[in-house]
Amino acid sequence: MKNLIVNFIILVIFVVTLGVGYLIADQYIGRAPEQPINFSHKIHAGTNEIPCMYCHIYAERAKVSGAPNVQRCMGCHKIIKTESPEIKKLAGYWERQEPIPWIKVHNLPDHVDFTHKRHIKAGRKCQECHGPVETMDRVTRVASLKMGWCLKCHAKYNVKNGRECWTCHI
Amino acid sequence: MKRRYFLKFIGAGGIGTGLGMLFGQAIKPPGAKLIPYLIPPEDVIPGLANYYASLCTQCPAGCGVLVKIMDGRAKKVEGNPLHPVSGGKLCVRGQAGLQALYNPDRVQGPMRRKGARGSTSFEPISWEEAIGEVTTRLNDLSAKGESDKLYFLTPELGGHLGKLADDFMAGYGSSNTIKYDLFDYRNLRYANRASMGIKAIPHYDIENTKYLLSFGADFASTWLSPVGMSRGYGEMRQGGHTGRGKFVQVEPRLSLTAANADEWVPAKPGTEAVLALAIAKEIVDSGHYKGSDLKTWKKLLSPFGLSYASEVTDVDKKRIRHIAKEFMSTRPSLAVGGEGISGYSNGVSGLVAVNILNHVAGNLGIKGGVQANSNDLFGGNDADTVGAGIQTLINAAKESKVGLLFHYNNNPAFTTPGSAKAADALKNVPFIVSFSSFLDETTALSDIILPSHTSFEDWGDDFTNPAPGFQVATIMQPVVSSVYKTRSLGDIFIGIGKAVGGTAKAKMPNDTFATHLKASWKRLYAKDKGMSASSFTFETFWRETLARGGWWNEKSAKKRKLSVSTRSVARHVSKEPAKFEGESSKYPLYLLPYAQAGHLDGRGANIPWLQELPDPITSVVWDSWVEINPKTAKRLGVKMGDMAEIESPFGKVLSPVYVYEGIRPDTVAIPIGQVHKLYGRYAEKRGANPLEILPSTVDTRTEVYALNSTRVRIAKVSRPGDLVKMDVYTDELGRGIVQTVPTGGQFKKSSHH
Amino acid sequence: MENISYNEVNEDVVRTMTHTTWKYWVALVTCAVMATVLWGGAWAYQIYVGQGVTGLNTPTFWGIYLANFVFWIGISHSGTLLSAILFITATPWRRSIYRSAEAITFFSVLTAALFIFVHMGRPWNFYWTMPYPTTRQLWVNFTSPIMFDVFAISTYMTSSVIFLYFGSIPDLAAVRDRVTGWRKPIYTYLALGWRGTEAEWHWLSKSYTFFAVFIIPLAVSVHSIVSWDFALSMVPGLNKTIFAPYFVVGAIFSGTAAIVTLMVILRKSLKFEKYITMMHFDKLCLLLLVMSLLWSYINVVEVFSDWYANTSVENETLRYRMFMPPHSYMYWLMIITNSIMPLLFIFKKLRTSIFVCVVVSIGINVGMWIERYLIVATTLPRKYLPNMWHGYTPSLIEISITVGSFFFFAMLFLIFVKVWPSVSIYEVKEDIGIPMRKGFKRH
Amino acid sequence: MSGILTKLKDKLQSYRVPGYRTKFEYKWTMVVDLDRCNGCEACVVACYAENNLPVVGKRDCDISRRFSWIRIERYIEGEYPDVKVKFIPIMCQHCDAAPCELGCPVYATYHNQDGLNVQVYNRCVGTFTCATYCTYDVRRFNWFTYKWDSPLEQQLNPDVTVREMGVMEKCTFCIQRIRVAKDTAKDEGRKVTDGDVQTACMQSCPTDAITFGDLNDPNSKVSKLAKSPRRYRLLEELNTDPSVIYLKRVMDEKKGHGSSHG
Repeated sequence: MKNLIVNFIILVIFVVTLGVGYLIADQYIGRAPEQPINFSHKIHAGTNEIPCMYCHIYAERAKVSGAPNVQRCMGCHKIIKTESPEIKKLAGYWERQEPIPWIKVHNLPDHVDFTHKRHIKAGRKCQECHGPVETMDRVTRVASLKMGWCLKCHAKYNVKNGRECWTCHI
Repeated sequence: MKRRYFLKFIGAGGIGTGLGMLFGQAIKPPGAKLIPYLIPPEDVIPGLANYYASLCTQCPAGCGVLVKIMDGRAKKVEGNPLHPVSGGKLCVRGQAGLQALYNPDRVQGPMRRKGARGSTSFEPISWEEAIGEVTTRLNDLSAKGESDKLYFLTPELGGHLGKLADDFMAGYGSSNTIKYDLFDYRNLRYANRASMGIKAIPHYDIENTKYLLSFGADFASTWLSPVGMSRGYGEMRQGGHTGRGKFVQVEPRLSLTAANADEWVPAKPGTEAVLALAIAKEIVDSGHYKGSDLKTWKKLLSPFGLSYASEVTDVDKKRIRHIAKEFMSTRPSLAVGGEGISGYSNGVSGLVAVNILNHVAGNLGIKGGVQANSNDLFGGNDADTVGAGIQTLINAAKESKVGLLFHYNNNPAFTTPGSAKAADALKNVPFIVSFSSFLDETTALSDIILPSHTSFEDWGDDFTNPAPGFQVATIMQPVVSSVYKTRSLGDIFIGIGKAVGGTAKAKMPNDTFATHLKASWKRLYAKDKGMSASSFTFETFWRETLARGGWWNEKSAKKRKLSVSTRSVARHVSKEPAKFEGESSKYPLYLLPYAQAGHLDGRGANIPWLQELPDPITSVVWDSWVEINPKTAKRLGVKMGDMAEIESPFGKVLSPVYVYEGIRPDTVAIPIGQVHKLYGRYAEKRGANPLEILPSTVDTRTEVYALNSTRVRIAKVSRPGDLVKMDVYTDELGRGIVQTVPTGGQFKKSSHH
Repeated sequence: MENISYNEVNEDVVRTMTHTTWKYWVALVTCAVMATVLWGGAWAYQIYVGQGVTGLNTPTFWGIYLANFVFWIGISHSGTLLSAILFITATPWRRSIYRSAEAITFFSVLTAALFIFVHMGRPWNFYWTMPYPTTRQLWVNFTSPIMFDVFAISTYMTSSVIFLYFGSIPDLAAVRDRVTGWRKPIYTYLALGWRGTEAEWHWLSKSYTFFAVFIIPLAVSVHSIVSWDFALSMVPGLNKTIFAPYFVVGAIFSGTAAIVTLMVILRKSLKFEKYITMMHFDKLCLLLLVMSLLWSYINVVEVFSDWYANTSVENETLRYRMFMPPHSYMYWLMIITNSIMPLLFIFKKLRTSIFVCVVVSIGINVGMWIERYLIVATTLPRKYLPNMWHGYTPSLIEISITVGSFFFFAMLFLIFVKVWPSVSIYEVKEDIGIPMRKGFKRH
Repeated sequence: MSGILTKLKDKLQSYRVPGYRTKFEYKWTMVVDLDRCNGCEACVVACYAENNLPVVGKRDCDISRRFSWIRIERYIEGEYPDVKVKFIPIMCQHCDAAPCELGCPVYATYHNQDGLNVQVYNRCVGTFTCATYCTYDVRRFNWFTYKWDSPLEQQLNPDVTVREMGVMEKCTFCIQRIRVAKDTAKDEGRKVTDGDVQTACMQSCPTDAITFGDLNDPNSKVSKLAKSPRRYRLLEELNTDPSVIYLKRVMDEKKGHGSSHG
């Protein structure tokens, strides 16, 4: 009898957590999907100290920061390290005039109206949300990007209207 | 709890989560993609909107629009605030143009007919093949020496595209360009040319008038230039400082425009011209008219005595006199004649009568009256003359005089009266080439489809007609890359022209329509002093023009004297009211088919927004209806929503009944635009098409079908109706929802500020 | 009840729990299947496709689900409230019926609560209506009558369950001592080790009295709060000051009628003629008569105040409800069943006729359901702007869920009579004569 | 004890919107001149285009589930030939004392500091209370997950959330445009000025019947129009304190006007 109950509870827990796991499969801290090109932020932003906004050119001006355009990549890699297999992949995309299908590591649902511009203008560092990207070989998610996480920071910096719903949701 | 169990639970949870995540990662898409630009466009910031000025082609009015572009997609169409006609505003059809661009039922590339004519069975082919095939046909025709058997059926093509098409036709050796649109104001142009000697449609200055007398002009929804005229209407009502303009509408059915009028005069259908002339006679008789030709006017108008007019028009004598008195004593006043007066068998006469009325009241060529438009930018010529009409084409097709037909963007199989049998006539044409972007009834008859761009994908320009007193040229530029494998109509012509060779090739100096357009504008720039004065070089001028949306120069407005002489109008004035087909004993009700706000001549029917937009008056959605006065409905035993059969001598249609107080008891009205057999998923198989039961009566002077030219009878049908109207209750019940102040009170109260 | 022995009571009650006929199983399986299919299936479909499967529309956002919700909340007022009031007023005829009545309370509150979820657009987010601290720093709106509902109903449900359970402990112990097999451990657990000592009786009596006192204002407030869902709006026909008493009276009215109906069934099927006697029906029917008169009075007041106000909006609501089919049929049927038929109970002879009792009480329940239905279905379609007026017709899904709820309720009750002593053993014994515990005064 | 109470009160209030029903920074207001409005419904299509409103089809229209956030109501009076048709565009009135805000249990609809009645889609649980309480019937519910036939979805405005099933929505006074205007103003270090924000309906209205702006700014167009002697507000007797001001239509309502001359 007792075993039956215990087994039942185990089953329930298993099913529920299975569902939870399925739901968070693409939005957990530590998510680091494999990218079409094995791009290393560590080399670019870390070793070579290229500023973030040299490549993510829209971050200051728009909601999205923008993945670097392929032309920008090729600007350097026409000459630098052209023989490396990853760069060859990049060159392949460029020759085919095909954009690189990067996979989003940080993705927000449609009902969140997040803007990079305001955060950059308020003086926030990219690393505050994206983590020490300059040390990552493959970009890994370091923040939950959940509402509570946003609010914690808004409270910390005492953002005007920082806890208003319509600040982020319209 | 025992520790053993606890561990088990934890274990189950851990394994569950892990498996769930693995499972999720395995079957979920690997997350949204982040697609960068290959080369970033200079002026585009992702997520921020860019606005490009362009031209609206949803109706012939030619409003300048701004298209909001985000991330390469057109998001919204708005009026161009700089544009003198649209002034930042836009009507329902203009805004819904987006859904024509992104319509799922567009023709997605060139296609060749596979099955029988009209069977809609087409196979996709490549552009080269398509143009090759058309070229072969053209060469075959010219080899036989039958170049003039090529016909080009098109709506009015504005600006340089029209010119290019004309060049092509001329180069090929055919003069048969047939311009047709169900509502293309040929009567108006003809009447104005006949009575006032102007070819372009004049500017009706509603904005500055103080008394507007409209004969069936539904300018709030469809007539002429709804946006421009509505802007004028708003200013007439509340924009002025000297008082609110009065507005009287004469028509048998209370249209959207009439609903806004201070007075509605439901004259008997077909007698509006008589009413206009009776008012004119009152004005002349009262001594208001001071012209030297007073006597001839008196003579011309003498048959239109009050008692005769009152008897014919069913409008009280006192009322006619009152309108006449107000019309001449309120300065400036303005009379306009719309589809409601031009749509009769003697439509031209009606419009001439309106011009006479304006003339005798002294409204021609003044601010707040009728203003002639200056010459257009092509130089010298007024925009348009009235050429051969659709009936010519139908007759030619019937007599097998059409060897090859080019067809673009109008739909005569749908928009001509049923008894004109346009579709049958077109089936006689051996080969039809369609440039339409939608598979409508006419395009389905074609043998090959070379789909052209919609206005958002194409270059072009239009010399707005009617212009607001000065010439307005609006530029259309591609704002999005083409959604499907379509091509610019100009490019198609250039391609065919070059392939055909000969004179046609010689007439095509440029490789693409875009360069052709720019080159043409360069010539205009060189010629026009205003343009060359506005900027230093052509390049800057062109850039500014594209940014501005076109070229217009308010200073170029020239006052031009206008007048109507008795000699020119005498032969157009007739005492008889318009004729209606059908015995009045057998067919007791007048039929008024009218353009519906959303669909115009049916072109808007494939746009879901417009289908779901309640009709401004009846609030019906996704359907059409027949409007019947409650008294008549009671007599016929029909209720709101019942199905009724409307029968004319030429056929019958089924339509749900809409019982409406705002229509004469001897009249019924059906909106045009529904019941497409083919035109995409949103348009097909709904409503009734009144055109099917119309006679093919044309005003012989203009080849315009008289829409209001038959009587009908109505019988109830036992089939249940499925009328869906949004306003189930239209009684305010004294709740003060729409509050009013009397016309006298407003300016007295507010005069102090 | 003087001629029943203690042992008989024990035997009779436990027999109902241990001896099961095939008829019971047929009834239970039918109810379970129907509840699953009609309610569960339809609800699952609704969750998957969306609320669009209902007949709800733009002015009429509340429909049959809300009517059902109010109806079941109303039914819930039978048991616990009645039981508590009768306990405090020390009315002796309460004893043989109160246990089932309290069960009715619990089950109908449960059904009603489920209807809230059925009615929600996104039921999977139901927990957002709970005020719990979250990292998202979200809070709930305490001014919303819906929030009042959340608290009132959860409190009411909890209290009802405790009230029912406390009153049952000695009986559960009695059952424990008489059953064998797999039932034994369950009842051992449920009886909480009751031994029947003096101290146990004392504390049980204390706590039971406390809950009886506590639950009366709670029950009254619950239905008042439910009425405020409507009355706090500005919808003509809903924003009535009289709504709170109207709802409470209506609730007790419908609840009592439900008890009468169920008692007849219980008496028949479980052979409880000895315990549920004609005297009980007589008293309950008297109560019904009183409630009917009260209900009619309030109804007249409501109509009168609308009529007296004589505004366009009030008139329209009245006209729509009273004179426009199909609602007018329902309205006048409701008047017949709720105001006129109960007048039969003026005569004692009719009060003690099982047939009349059943007919009238079922009539009252139908009438009360109609009342709740009309409250939403005749006011919301006629709000302030006539242009947006639009009638409401329940869809098949809604009707299916409504019917399913009755099966669901019946299923719960059927399970209840098998697992719970449906007549209070110890209190019936009090009626039989010998005081069970020291200091207990017989009424 | 009182210290704890004060703390608790502060805590509770901190969840509540500060500035609720006090003076707002902006007071967005719409003025609709009924004498200009000719009922052409350009505003309706503009709203569909701007706010990603789905098209629901004939069957759902039949049971009054059309989505338009702004609608033209028409009231027809009189008998032939003295027929008067009156138009009134009705959108969310953004009441300062909004009945809907009272009803929502989860603050999915509440008043923001600009005097707007905000609807937070992702907080909505779908109790329908707000829509039931709304005296103007302006709220719309996502009965289904609405689909756009491809490629019509390419037109969707990325600034506006595409709502999911089970969520209530309504006119937002084009809050996304207000946001853009504020964003620009912030960059330029100034307040939003008159004319910076145009709602979609206002922008399209050919007769200029709709004006939108900040009532707190005494020089704005709406402030001036709001003083008009023709001013009234819809169902003002309900004391919902709407932010939409209507200007009365100029019209002779006395019976038989038309035939008095005839």
